[in-house]
Amino acid sequence: MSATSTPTPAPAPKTNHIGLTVLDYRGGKTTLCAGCGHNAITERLIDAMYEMGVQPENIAKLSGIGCSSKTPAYFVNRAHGFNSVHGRMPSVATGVALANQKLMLIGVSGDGDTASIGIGQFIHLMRRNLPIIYIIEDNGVYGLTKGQFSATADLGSKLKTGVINDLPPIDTCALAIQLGATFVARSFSGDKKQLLNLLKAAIAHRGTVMIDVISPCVTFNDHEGSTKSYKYSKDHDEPVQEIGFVPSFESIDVDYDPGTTAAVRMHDGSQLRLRKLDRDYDATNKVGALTLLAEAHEKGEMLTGVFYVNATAPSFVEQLNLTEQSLARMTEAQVRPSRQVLDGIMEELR
Amino acid sequence: MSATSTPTPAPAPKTNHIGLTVLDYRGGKTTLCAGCGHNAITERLIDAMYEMGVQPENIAKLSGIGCSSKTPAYFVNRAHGFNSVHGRMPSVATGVALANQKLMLIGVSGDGDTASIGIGQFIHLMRRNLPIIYIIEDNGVYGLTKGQFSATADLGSKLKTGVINDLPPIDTCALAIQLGATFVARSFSGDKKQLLNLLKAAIAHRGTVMIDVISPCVTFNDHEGSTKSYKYSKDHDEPVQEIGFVPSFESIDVDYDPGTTAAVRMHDGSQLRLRKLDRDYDATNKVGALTLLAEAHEKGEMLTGVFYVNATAPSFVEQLNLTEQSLARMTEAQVRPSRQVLDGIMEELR
Amino acid sequence: MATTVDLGVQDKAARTPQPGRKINDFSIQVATVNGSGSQSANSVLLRSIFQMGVPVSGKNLFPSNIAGLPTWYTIRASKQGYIARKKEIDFLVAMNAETAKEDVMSLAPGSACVYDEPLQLSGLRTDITFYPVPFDKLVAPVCPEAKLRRLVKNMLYVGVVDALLGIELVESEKALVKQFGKKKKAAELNAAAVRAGYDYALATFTKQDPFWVERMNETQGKIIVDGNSAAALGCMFAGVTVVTWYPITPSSSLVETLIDYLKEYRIGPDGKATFAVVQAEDELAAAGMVLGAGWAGARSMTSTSGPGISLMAEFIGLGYYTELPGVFFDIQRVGPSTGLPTRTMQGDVLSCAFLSHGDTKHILLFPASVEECFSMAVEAFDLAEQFQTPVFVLSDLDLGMNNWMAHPFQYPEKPIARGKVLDEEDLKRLGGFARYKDVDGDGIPYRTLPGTNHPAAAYFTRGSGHNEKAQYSERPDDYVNNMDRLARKFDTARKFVPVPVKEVSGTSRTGIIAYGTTHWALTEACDQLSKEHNLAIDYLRVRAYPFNQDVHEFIKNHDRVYVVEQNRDAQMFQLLKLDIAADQVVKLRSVLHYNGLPIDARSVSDAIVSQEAR
Amino acid sequence: MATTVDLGVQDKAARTPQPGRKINDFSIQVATVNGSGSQSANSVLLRSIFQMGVPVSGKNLFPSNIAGLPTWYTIRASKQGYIARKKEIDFLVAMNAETAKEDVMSLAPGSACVYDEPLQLSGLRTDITFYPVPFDKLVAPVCPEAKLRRLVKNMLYVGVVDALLGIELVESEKALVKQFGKKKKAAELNAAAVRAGYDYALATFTKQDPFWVERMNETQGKIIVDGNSAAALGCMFAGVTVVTWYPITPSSSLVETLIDYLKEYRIGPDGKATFAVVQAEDELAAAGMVLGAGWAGARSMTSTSGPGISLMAEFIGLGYYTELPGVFFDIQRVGPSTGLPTRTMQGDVLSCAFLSHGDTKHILLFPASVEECFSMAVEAFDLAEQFQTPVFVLSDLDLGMNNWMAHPFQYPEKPIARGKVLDEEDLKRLGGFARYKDVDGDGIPYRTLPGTNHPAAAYFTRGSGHNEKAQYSERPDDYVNNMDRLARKFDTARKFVPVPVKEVSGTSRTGIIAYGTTHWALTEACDQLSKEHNLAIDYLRVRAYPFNQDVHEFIKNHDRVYVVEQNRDAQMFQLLKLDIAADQVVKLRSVLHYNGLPIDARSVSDAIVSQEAR
Ligand SMILES: Cc1ncc(C[n+]2csc(CCOP(=O)(O)OP(=O)(O)O)c2C)c(N)n1
Ligand SMILES: Cc1ncc(C[n+]2csc(CCOP(=O)(O)OP(=O)(O)O)c2C)c(N)n1
Ligand code: SF4
Ligand code: SF4
Ligand SMILES: [Mg+2]
Ligand SMILES: [Mg+2]
Repeated sequence: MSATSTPTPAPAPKTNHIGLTVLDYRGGKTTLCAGCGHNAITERLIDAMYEMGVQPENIAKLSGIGCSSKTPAYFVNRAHGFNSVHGRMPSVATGVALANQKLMLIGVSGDGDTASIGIGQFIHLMRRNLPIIYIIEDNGVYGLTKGQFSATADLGSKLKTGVINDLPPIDTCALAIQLGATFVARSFSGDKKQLLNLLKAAIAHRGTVMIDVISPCVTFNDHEGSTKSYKYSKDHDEPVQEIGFVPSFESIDVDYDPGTTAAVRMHDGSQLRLRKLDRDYDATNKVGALTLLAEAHEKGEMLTGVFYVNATAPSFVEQLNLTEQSLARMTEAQVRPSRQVLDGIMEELR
Repeated sequence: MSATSTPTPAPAPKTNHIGLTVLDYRGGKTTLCAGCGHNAITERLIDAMYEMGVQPENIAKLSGIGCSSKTPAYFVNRAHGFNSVHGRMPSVATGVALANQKLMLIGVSGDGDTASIGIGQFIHLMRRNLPIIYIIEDNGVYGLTKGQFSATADLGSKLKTGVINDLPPIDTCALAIQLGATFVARSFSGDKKQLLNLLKAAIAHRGTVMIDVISPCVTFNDHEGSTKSYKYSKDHDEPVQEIGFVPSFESIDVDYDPGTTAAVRMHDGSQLRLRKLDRDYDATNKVGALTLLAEAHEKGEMLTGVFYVNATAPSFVEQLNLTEQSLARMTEAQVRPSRQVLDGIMEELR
Repeated sequence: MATTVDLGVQDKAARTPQPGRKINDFSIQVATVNGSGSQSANSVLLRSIFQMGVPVSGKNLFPSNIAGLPTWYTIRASKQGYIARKKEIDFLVAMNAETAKEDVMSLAPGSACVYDEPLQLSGLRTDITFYPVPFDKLVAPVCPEAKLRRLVKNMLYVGVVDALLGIELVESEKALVKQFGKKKKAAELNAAAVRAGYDYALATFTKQDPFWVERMNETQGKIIVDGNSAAALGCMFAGVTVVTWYPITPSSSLVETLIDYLKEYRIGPDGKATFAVVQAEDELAAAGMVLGAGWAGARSMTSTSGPGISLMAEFIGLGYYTELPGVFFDIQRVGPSTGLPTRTMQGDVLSCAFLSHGDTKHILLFPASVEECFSMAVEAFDLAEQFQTPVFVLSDLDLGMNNWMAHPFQYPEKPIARGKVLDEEDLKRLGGFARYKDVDGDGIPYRTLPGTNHPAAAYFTRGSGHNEKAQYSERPDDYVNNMDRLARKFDTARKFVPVPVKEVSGTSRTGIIAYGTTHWALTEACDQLSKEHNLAIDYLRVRAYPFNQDVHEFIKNHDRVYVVEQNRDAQMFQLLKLDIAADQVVKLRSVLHYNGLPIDARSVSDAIVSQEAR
Repeated sequence: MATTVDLGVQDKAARTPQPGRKINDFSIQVATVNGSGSQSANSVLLRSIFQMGVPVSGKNLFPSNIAGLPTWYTIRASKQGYIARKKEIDFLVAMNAETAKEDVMSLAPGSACVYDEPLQLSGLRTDITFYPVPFDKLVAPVCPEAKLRRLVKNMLYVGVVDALLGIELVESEKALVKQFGKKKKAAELNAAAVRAGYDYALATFTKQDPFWVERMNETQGKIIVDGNSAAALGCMFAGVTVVTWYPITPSSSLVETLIDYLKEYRIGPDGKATFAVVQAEDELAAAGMVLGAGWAGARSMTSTSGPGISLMAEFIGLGYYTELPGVFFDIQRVGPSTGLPTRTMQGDVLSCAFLSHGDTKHILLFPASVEECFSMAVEAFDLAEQFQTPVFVLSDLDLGMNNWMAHPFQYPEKPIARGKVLDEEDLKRLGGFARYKDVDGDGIPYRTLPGTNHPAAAYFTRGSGHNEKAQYSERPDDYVNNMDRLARKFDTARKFVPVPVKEVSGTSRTGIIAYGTTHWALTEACDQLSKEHNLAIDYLRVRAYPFNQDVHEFIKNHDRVYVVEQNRDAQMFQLLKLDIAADQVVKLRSVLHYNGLPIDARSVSDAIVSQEAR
């Protein structure tokens, strides 16, 4: 509560490269449960926006319905936000992206919001490679409706009530890659460093970023027998690589060993650095990515990291050959053809 | 027209092993365009039902909306049919399967009906491994609304109007396998033998059979530049194996060479025989199947055949631990608990 | 233990009878935060009063999140048996720092307030009685396990309130046992807490406020249950076989309770289920499954709330036009859109009545009580199959999620009615049938089920135009005939849906029409009107749409008819306006309540008095 | 070539003036199968008559499939300028074996029939004139390419009809050029066919029937266009920037035409598009995109038909409650469900008016003509942004897909109205704003667009409860205030929506209310009523919901008001009943037509005459 009632005044607040303090990226007070994984993701989003120096007014926050979908109200109050309807955020986001291509879209969804009711719109958004950072705050349950299984719940996962899930989980990352998303990753709300770097790289990407973040629900799915609990996730989190990020506004000649590390040049010139761990994994190979996830699925592994990235593919907005200026800002002169045009058409219809 | 007005009387009509003639599997007269791929699929369905000796009254025909979805009216008039709403046949089928597990469900859909508006329900049906033969009559366009691209249209495919498709196609087979369907194949309406054997094996399967049948639309998508035309399909059809089928009621000791042919024992005891062609492909390996399709997708190959089969996985209906008798046939005594039960509950609430 | 009752506060009180005593006629409000476990404490308090034989009702006002936000639970004791919400709070238990001040300031003079000592509220006002309680100090000794204290703390106020209001401790102890059932340890721990609060109050306070609970005999043989559980029971006893759902507040608990009951009472001798439940991917799918199952012969249902109803619009039109049975519960919450998901309203009446594009009309049932949640659930399945059409049961959050005092439910006497279904035998006899033919002149055709083993059994169901034989048709005459028959069928329903309930003096020229949960404020309001303004007003409670002849009669027989309901747009008023004879329309007047709180009697009587004045 | 006109049939006719001649007042029906290419032949025929200066209308009655099923195209020539459908067919061109007999049998005595010789229809009746034509024999010589003959064959009947009715060949040739545009070869090939048919008829037949087309000057400067193209033009000139859609008959052609126009006229100097079009995955997505785009500041729209409207229900509620602009075209077809996708109806009025759960009301516009499809499209975008709410334009299949004669469209004189949007400058001046505050007392709040570069610009949009500052709120007062303001806003709209069109004598006590395409049957019916029954009836055409004051006045000023519409449930009648003063309701009477065919004048006048008799 103190967060809103008495903001602790810092002497000379640190600022980012556009001169804003981290407070400029703050949102309203969270109404989620204490310890909810979603709150941690909110914090990382604030940090990432701040560190990347994103202009708050250029952000558009979008979500569906759910505890996760409430979070856009908890970060960057200086950005417009839209908490739409359950499972349909992708279409709303598409409209926003078309109306104003200058905006940076952040879509926050839940596993229920995305994988159950929303899977259709999710698939078609991925297919369009719409420029957006699409985050699934994935706890395997419907939090806001008190803990029913969602479609990402793992086989055999158990509810507090003892009910066992006997349907296979939907791997949103595999789907996203298969369908055309160009930056696909999985993380864990408990892994600050990985998530922060992922988000910074996401901000540097142009096209659909889809990040499935395992985000435990402390109230309904954090118990023994759950495969989305803090404990289970900590124990099973297996990063496919170590993620580093060098933003465009920092000197990227901080060198690295190409033998152990692959560097991907992002759309804005930043660099995503993927350092090998146990396996030698190429995140730019789509088939490899799909095979990796299929195998992990069979073995029941929980892999995290960047599974696939294609920093050059054209986004949906580019494909539409839109004029520079955003459509929302068009003047009458630009959008209403002349009287002559109408007369000409009328002539043809005579 | 003659089809309905004057059915040609055969002298002593051939009958199948339940004593029915092929006429018993006929449907109403088609109202589709002459040459439409869908009509060929309808013919194969009739042959398959007849040859497998399925009791017509035990079939339930289901569909969404589209030219393809009209076809259930054109086969097996002796079976109940339900032409529901656009893209939502899977949910209707699920209800039917639960109400009467004894029925054999045949769901016919189109690429628009399934991959566009219906992708959400499609995904969740696959995930449940609902016992149904789900056929996509795939022509890459919306036929009934006069030829707009659907979500299975290939990149670069051209419409008569010259419009080029610039969104990646959705591979319904890859999705089905990834999500949990247990018999997944692709065929071409022009390949009688392959399609017929596939359908017979499908009838022998218990669980979700998903067959994507390339089925050219002669009116809107059969021209130069289309990747779903008869010509293109004939030229590019690349079977991953040769498909043979030995029904349970025939002696299955017609032998074969295990070196070149893999035999899969289906749920009803029939045998699906997959003879190697150029590649050595194992249709029982899920990861392999997904990799194969991912590669084909990258290369733009049009593979046909059985991509994945798991003849033993439990279907959704089995998982529900339903009583033998179908729910639709329950008596009052079976479904209305006794007066004592109510009194007992009332007592607890005192 | 019962001896304790004779001591302390109550005893003093008993010895010195005060004139101004308010007995069994006041409301208690517990202000806390959700997720703090106060729910069970509140239920125990409710049950304790109930077990004292005093008519009681409880209303939970909770936020649309999971934990940490303000929640108010109001318990009303009423010797007259009024169980509607009462606006004024007489006795406040202030546990929530965030709202304590506002809660206290909104109290009427003369009321009382128990509060968590650190909140220091006593200074706020001089015209009410304060009882500060150091809950944290008290909880420590009774609850050694620190992390349980947050929960147990709540039981302390139960004890305090018991002592101050004269609720017998033993009743709270009984209630605790019922509450925690098998969980013995929990029950004991909490009992200790109640006791501690009780003892503290006895030892510390001298009763200042006038509020007392005294034993009555008005709850004998009654039960306490919420509307969703009651509806769930109704569905089970209706013989439901296919249940589909997608979670949504305030509907979820209906299906969740149903699942529990089915698992317990609907497993056949073979150890197998005589039911199937599917958690669908969304409401469109849930609706499609219901119709598919209904088509194939199951008794199928789903339950949802406003947003789900909107998503089902296309499927409901299919159900109407292809004539498929299915029961659709709408536990109404505050719209439009997401609205206030944890507040109550009667706001989906119009959208359900005409749901879907084109010319469509649907049968609606309006339960007002938990008894009707049970009985109408049973009726709904019969109506759906008899009329081969989707049937809506419009409950609401107040009815569905709150606990209500009620008479035990009556076991359904009528056998299950499956409607006009032809089986093998019938077809042998008839040789065949025409799916959409009006054989009996009531607009209701005959159907067969898939799997019926007769060559003439099959027919083709389609949402597109069809003739009597269910063949595809675009013929103008086929279309009109079919649509006219559907209209006829809907008209037939007027005679079969639940008839309205009337309280008619025969002399009054003024009438009131209400439905659903509005009923409870109504009965009380009618008493207020006759007692305080001696306005004798007749009352009719609509229980279904399309309207039964009695509804038309009632309006005919009065000069003025007030339609009282809980929405902004007077939705029932509008339905009536559309249905009644044109010359009757002038009689209708509207009384509306739509702030999301259950309607109260005073709002109604005030509104009517002022309109009568005109 | 024009010389030919002076020869043959017409010439003979000219020389021997017959008394019983029916000039420029009859209807032609071409019966064929769809996909046979008869469409262009029919358009040429229509245009030919149009170019003769004779008022004409064409209605295509086609099946819901792609090829091979019966199709009827009716062309009505009317010197009085009546362009509604006429029930009776005077001149039949029978090309379809499947329906030929039924088509002939349903003709009125004295009518004529051109038919494909092999059909041998002449024997069927003695009371009509038959003109058998050996189309296959005739087509071979003019069309060497065998596989083109099926198509070209149709042009032959154009020639035959020209000759028999006295339509100048040169007009058909002009029409052909317009029809085939750049496709020179096709034009010539078809011209030859027309000519062949013409010559054959001249050489073979002696005119027996009384039907003639004679030159008039009634179509001077007029255009021919379908409603969907007109609406598409309206959208383009309204400055639409984001278009989303999902194909559905009869709506698809609106967006498909719009795409063509946008590609031609809305590419900026930089060669880049000032618009975005998305083919969505379904109607839910299409609606979501429209609202998202509207929220972000685009002028956004979609077009659909009944089933799509039902699927949009949830999103429309969101748009209403969060107050987002968006234009939704509903090209109505016959429901419920899939219904008759290629037939016309006014059946979505009620569902659109109250679309979505909870208390919702929406602005509806009802274009009656292609001119209004254009002008109301423009108005719809202004209204949507001025009132920050979804606006529906309810056209129908008859208006949208048929060709109509019309006056050239007026260039929009009013500048584009973007409504109450605050930009950087405004915010600097004001320092901030409250998104949902009723600053001006009209119920319409102010909004900002995402990306507005001012720290106070941002607000949070949600479908859940909110206060004036757009903060989350569950407070009863916040909810009520907001809902009351929304109701106020809707009321304000009454004064801004298109006013009704009235034809009032001032003396008549009887009135008629109609809307949309029903208008055309109405004007004709009014003439019939006054001529044949000298009933002078006043007429008001509703053009929008909520109803403007004039509508209420009109009803007040008459004793009886007939509401004429094309649906079963009298949907506009019901909307009026709900909106007008209670004491006015008795005046309303309903006239309905709902067989899927466009309404005709005779049905209306007959119905009114019989009701007047009561
Ligand atoms: C159409 C519709 N159906 C159902 C609901 C009820 N509902 C609200 S949130 C939710 C699920 C949320 O789950 P998830 O997306 O995983 O979010 P979480 O709460 O777990 O973060 C549901 C079913 C709704 N708001 N709208
Ligand atoms: C809700 C809804 N939206 C749109 C339509 C219009 N519609 C009918 S069929 C169809 C597409 C059919 O395409 P597909 O499934 O590929 O079938 P095909 O005709 O190609 O065989 C559409 C969009 C509809 N019937 N219902
Ligand atoms: S219920 Fe679960 S998901 Fe929702 S806020 Fe609480 S912890 Fe988070
Ligand atoms: S339009 Fe295409 S899909 Fe439809 S029937 Fe004709 S050929 Fe088949
Ligand atoms: Mg979740
Ligand atoms: Mg298709």
